[in-house]
Amino acid sequence: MVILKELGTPIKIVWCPGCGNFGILSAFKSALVDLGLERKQVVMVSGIGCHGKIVDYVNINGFHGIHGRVLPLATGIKLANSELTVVGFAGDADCYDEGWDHFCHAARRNVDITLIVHNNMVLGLTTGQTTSTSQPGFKTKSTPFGSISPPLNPIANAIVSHATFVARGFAGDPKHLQNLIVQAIKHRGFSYIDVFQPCVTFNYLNTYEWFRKRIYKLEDEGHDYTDKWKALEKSLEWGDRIPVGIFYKEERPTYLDQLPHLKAPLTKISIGNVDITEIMENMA
Amino acid sequence: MVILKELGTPIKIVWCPGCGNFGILSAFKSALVDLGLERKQVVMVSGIGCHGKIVDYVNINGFHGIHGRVLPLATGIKLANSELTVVGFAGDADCYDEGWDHFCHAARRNVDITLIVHNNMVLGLTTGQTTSTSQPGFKTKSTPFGSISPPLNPIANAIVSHATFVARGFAGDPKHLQNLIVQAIKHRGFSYIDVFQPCVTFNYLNTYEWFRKRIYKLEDEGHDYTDKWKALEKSLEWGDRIPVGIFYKEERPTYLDQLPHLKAPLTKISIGNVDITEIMENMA
Amino acid sequence: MKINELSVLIGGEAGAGIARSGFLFAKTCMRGGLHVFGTIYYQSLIRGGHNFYVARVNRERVYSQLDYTNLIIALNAETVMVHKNELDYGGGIIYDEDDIQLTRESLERNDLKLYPIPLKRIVREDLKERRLVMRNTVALGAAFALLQYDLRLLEGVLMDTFKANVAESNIKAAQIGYKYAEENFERNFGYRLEKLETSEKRIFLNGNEAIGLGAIKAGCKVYVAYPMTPSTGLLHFMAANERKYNMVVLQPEGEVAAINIAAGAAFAGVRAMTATSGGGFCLMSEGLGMAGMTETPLVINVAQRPGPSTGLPTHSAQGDLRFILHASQGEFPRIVIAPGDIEECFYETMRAFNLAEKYQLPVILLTDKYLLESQRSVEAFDITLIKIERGTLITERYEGEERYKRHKLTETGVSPRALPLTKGAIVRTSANEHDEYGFTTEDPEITTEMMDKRMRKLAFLTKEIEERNLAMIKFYGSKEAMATLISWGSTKGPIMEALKILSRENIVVNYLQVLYLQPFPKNKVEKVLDTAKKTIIIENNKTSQLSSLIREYTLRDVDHKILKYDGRPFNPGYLSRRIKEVM
Amino acid sequence: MKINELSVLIGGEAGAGIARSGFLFAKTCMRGGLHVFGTIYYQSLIRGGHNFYVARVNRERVYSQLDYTNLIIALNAETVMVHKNELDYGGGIIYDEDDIQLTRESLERNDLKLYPIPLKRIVREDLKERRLVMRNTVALGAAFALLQYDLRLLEGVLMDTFKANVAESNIKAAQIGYKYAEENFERNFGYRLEKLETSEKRIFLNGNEAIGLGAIKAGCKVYVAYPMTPSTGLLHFMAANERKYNMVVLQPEGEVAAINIAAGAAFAGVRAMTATSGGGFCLMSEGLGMAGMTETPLVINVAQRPGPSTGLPTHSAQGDLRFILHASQGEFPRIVIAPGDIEECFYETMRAFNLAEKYQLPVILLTDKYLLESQRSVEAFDITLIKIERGTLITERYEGEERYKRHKLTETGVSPRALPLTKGAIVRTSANEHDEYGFTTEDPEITTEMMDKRMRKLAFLTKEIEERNLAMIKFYGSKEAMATLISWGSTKGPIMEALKILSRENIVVNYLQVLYLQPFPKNKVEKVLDTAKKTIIIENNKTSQLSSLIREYTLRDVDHKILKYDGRPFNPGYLSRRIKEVM
Ligand SMILES: Cc1ncc(C[n+]2csc(CCOP(=O)(O)OP(=O)(O)O)c2C)c(N)n1
Ligand SMILES: Cc1ncc(C[n+]2csc(CCOP(=O)(O)OP(=O)(O)O)c2C)c(N)n1
Ligand code: SF4
Ligand code: SF4
Ligand SMILES: [Mg+2]
Ligand SMILES: [Mg+2]
Repeated sequence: MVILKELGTPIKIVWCPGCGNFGILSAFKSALVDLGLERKQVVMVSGIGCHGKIVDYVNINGFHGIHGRVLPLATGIKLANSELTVVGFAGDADCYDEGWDHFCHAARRNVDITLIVHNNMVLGLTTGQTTSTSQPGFKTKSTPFGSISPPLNPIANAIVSHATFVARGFAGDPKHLQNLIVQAIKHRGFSYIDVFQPCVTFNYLNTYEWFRKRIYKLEDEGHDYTDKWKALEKSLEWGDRIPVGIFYKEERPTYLDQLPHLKAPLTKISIGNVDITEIMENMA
Repeated sequence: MVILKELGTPIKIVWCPGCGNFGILSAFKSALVDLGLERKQVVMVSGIGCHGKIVDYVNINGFHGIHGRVLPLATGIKLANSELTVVGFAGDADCYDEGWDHFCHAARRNVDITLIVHNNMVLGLTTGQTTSTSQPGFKTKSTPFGSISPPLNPIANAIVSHATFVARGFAGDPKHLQNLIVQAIKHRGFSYIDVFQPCVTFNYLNTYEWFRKRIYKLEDEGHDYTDKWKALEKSLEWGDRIPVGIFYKEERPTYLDQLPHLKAPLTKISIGNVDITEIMENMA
Repeated sequence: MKINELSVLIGGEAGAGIARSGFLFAKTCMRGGLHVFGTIYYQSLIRGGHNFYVARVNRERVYSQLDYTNLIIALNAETVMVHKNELDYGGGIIYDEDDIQLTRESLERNDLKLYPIPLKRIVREDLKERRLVMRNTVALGAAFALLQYDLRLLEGVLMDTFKANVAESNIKAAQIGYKYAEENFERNFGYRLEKLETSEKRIFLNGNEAIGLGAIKAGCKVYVAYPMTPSTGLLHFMAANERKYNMVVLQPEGEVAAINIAAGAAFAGVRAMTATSGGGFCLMSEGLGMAGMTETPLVINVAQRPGPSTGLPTHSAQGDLRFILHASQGEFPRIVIAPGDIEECFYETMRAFNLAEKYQLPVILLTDKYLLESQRSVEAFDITLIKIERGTLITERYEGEERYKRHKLTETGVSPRALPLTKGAIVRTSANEHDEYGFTTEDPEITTEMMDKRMRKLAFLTKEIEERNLAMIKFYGSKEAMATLISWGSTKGPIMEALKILSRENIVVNYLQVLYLQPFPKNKVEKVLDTAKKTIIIENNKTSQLSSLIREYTLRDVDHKILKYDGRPFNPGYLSRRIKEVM
Repeated sequence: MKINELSVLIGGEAGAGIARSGFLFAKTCMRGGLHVFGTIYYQSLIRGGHNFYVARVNRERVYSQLDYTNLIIALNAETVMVHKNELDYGGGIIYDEDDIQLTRESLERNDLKLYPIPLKRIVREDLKERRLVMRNTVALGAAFALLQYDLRLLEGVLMDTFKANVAESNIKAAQIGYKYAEENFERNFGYRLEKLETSEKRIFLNGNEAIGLGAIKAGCKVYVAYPMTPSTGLLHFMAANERKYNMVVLQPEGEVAAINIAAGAAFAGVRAMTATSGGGFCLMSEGLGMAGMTETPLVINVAQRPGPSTGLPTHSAQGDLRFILHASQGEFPRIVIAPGDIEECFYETMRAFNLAEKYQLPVILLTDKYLLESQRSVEAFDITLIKIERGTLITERYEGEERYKRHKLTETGVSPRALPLTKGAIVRTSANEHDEYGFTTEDPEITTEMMDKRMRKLAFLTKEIEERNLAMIKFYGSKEAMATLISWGSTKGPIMEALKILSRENIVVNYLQVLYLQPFPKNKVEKVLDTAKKTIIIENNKTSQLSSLIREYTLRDVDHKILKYDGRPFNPGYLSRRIKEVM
């Protein structure tokens, strides 16, 4: 069982001071402790972006992949070794722009992995451009006259795409986030947390302040997260009041649950002596 | 103004007899006549799949593109020449699998193009595999033990992604479909019609019969397509009763509407004498 | 009378069961101890159009179709129109007299034998069947009657191929056809098939199936692919075997997902594979580079078809060699193997998995439609020939340094490979440049060291291959020859046949098959070039990509190029004529 | 005392305004009639880490940074620690005495001049500013005092760069710095800058801006790109100019969308462009093939950085040449141009658009981080040099055959290009193989004809280029030389400087720059090789990709290779030493 101080690595953290990523990092580490997992059991997967560096800051298994491909990578790892706990860390551009192809499909497929999206509503590492969750009018070097498209609503997309665990957290409230991460990892199936992650360098609009003024907790208002319809209603809420917490949760057989022939993790199946004579007989 | 018989081409139609694509083809041709468009004004774009062949069967401008990229191609064409009417024809695998990255973004962006998805819930041209709209349990050569994931709900995804015209048609009712196409093309902004298109060769489940038994028309039940919430409710309806017709429609400035500097189609802007001295002055 | 030398063409519309009938015919021949090659030509459409299957039967090993045919089974009129000129002297046509009116006069061929049979009427009236496709089996029965072959062999094949009740009606159809031909036609067809005794155990399969078998035997546990002709057959084969062989076979949302899922699975420790064709490979190329950088073992079957772009999706070409060799940004080691026949599809796939794991890099099997979708009778595979080798894999407990280094700098370039969940090891990698531990770095020295480390694997590999004497090239024919043919991949089949034709004409040529394109077997190729009197390269592409490689590596050009890029494979007769022209 | 020969290094953390300060310094030098080169080194992070800008100033044209520096402006301690050994004899360090304690003893360099300034204190106390970044300007002011340069030039640059109020406080900061240095330091710094009169109109810009200017001037109307270092600067430049130049500049959901949107726009008739780096180019490669097949004119800037995979995202490399030459399945003509300097970025971009439209194919500008993000003072571009040529474009009315043939077979391979909405033409194309009308086909003859047609364009193009004497290579130095250097792309800068160094040592070498990589200027390269005494190739990659091309095309190897693949460009001193070593 891991203790917090074992989770550090020798790598210097190079996020901007005050970056929301710190909140996610600490929430994740504490969640691992809460969950009583061992270091070797857990694999982190990340995309490319400021968020992606998180893999270097936690002393567990890690795959710092390419931009946009957190979900397929995490899926592959879990399929191969179902004894691993696999947690993906993606950016908003990473997951909602470049990697959007995978999102709704991962939700449908329900492989037992967790996805945490560092949603700072900006491309951070490429020095600040508009992403698909940027607010209308948001001015950046790629939209100097302001973004002109309404933002994507990944929470709603997840819900209508049959995701079985859909939540939103706030990097400015790591305790709350920690709890969400614990529940997400415990959840059997695809679990997804969109995390509001203030980018103190490039997102002049969606600051800690901005979020704090608007955010409220679904659990504080008695939201029933087993009610899909209510969840959808909540997912459309935006403006003065923005909900965080668990929107939706349901139990549904995972992808691997539905493959009855698999009795053990694939990595444990010996490959030294596969017998293909029967197929060859059929070809004779 | 085009007349129906001018819309034929010398190319032999090679869809299977009875294929739902015939209904889409005839509905589209009739819609062009209804709209009183000229042949040179309209550009068809298609992906790869049985549906993609439609470009060869209509005597108007056409770009038979690659698999999954109908939306970006159509977007580019419209951006370049806003005087063109651009209609994309995609397959379900084409648009909801391979090309899913573009779908929600096209909805948000609201470029004034029309997308018609030939949704036969199967990969047709590659001889029948499961797609993301295939029903659970659907058996094909790629899922011989039956599909194990719930189908994607593109209508719902479109609505929550700010699409301004969302409809569903049925290839078995070309008259109704024709009317939908007319309205979709008339609509300013991104208009999208998912068309149930029975694949008589590979989809043994979702047959004309299957659809006919379940389909009802939204307009027959007084659905108010300006009500987003109602639209969403309808989009989740599946099973014994499945709605067709317009789910949602709203007026919102198109992408180009929001570029006030563009007074003419880009293709009409002369490029012979662009003056860059001012930028150079700034660099001096 | 020719015995056991036959070429048959079965033609009709798409959807008319042409491929199936061809398969049945060919397999029936194999069951009688004959050698068979069969190949299918079809268009990118589902119904209508024109499909045909060509089966070549012989008492000796066969490697490709021929230029001509001896018997046409025409399931529509178009088949006769398109192929009548391919009929050799004395050839025959089986056709439905209710569909097609044929006379020797109208065909302008006095030599032909016409075998009209009321195929559809038989199905409807005699068999009382609604499935019109049964007429194919009637025709097959008739064909075997003309060929005086043992009908029980076909019956056996039908029994093994279909479910009981379907098999039964097919057997009836075959019998009726057989009888009809016996009763209505003279025994004057110039070709006969005779059963041969053989102790060789043979199987009949295509390239996709051979690769699938190799993958299963090699212990592939995760197969992820999005359908794309001509690789789709492999997906179907793997999916059909998912449960029996404890695999996960997944068709994801596209090729980008496919390669990344496969890479994730490989990183976690199973043997993983994907397959696609050019357009899909484009989308995979970024993931390929990631596998290269993270030293993740992956096997990819890239199934060529004519490009550029969507091109001719159901036809064959060899236009992607250079692309595959250089795909993805930056420089990293990869292995590219181009099997040339069914046997190589099997054995090289097994080898590919070993190489991928031993050297921790992506291995590409570069194939094409003609190879993957042509069927051949081959000797059942020797499953003892290639042992599973997993290199430096560590699964239980890592006993090395206190902190495990996934990318440890070693002399060979290969690092010990612990898996996540291995005791004593935290496993970390990065698609960014990284240090030995897998932490991302931008340090110029480490960058240089890591590039050198990765590239060193190729040298190590080349050395090992040479030491173990694994075939990176193959050489056929005598050392002394008037010319040396050079090729890669599926052109091997027609070339092997062309060699036979030429040798019958006493023209002695030999043949260099380049099996490994990367690492390129420079020394071995050079040695062959050193003694070659004249070199003739044969490729299914426009720019002769193999000769560009030969130029690049050996600084020599080949003397002649025979290129074909119309989507169709070479026929051996045509090829031998072209060879003679340039000699 | 050295006058107008100076190298300055400004270093500090990411986010400390290093690039901006370097720009201000360099531009101030240019305004005084001096030549400047500036380049920025930074890491893939936003705050912290170590960034530095190197500015090289001279009375003569300069092409790259040097190996050493004369003055360091250290905005943190790390800058001194990392770079002190790069200081040439007698160099100076400007630093904040409150942050860093420096003595000649601790630096072990008696020759150095130390200029401690309380930068932050001045900002806080004298300027009463909260924006600490102003200290940079204080330091710049001080630097110009030491260099005895006219401060008004810096004031002018500040005025032109910032908004009025920001400019004002910066000017104040510069003045205070200037004064502080004048008052506190002896006039003993061994370097001085002096204004020079020049009639040449100069501009200061980097490669991305030069390409952007070229694109705008060429009439690019749709620019679509997803951010990716080091191409992102071009996106920013185009976005900033979207309104003024009547363009649509769009950042879509990814690179797959980007290239397809650009292709759609080009098909509809505007000049369209996209840019990316390796990983993004992987994702574009399928669209590239589609452009090739549909004969759609496209211009793509592929901005290299070290791979494989994500590699070193903010550094420089030349590892993608072979990939770019062969990307996408099948064979189709493309043009690949590798500009080597700022001027070529501009002119070759303009040319790229002309070539793309004239020959109806994709044109790739193959660049890299070092070229795109380094700045140089150059003569203002001659906008009359390259005229817009749109080839066979028809926009109003098509007057040819009754039924327009988008892919008409012609002798040159180029077809008349009507646009949708052209009267008398229905415009149709297909990513499948197609006939002249653009209808999909699988016919073997048409397939062959169409492949030949498309590939014919390359021959036509090569002929035209030769007739018009467009430079596909450039040659520098005298014909008679002890050795010939060969390179492509951004290595040009350091090589030009190395030539100067060598010639000062009376070592005569000349230099062949290969500007067009495809079509490869075989004859021209061969001619140079014919007379070269010894050839030395210089590349920023591991496998020497240009020499593989030379081998492939000319069947000759180069004599020596100088390769560097640590993400950093060559410095000219180092390079000239390596050249001497192999000579
Ligand atoms: C295929 C590809 N395209 C573009 C990039 C360049 N790139 C690096 S990080 C990044 C996105 C950063 O945005 P986000 O995912 O939101 O992460 P953040 O930095 O905000 O955490 C991009 C586009 C890349 N690495 N790969
Ligand atoms: C990148 C890429 N991957 C795969 C293919 C192979 N392919 C051809 S058509 C097709 C899909 C057909 O399904 P759908 O889009 O639903 O069209 P339908 O045939 O059902 O009309 C696929 C996967 C391709 N052409 N390109
Ligand atoms: S740029 Fe933004 S997201 Fe990136 S480290 Fe800085 S604050 Fe965080
Ligand atoms: S396979 Fe299905 S979708 Fe394709 S043409 Fe036939 S019926 Fe239509
Ligand atoms: Mg972000
Ligand atoms: Mg479909």
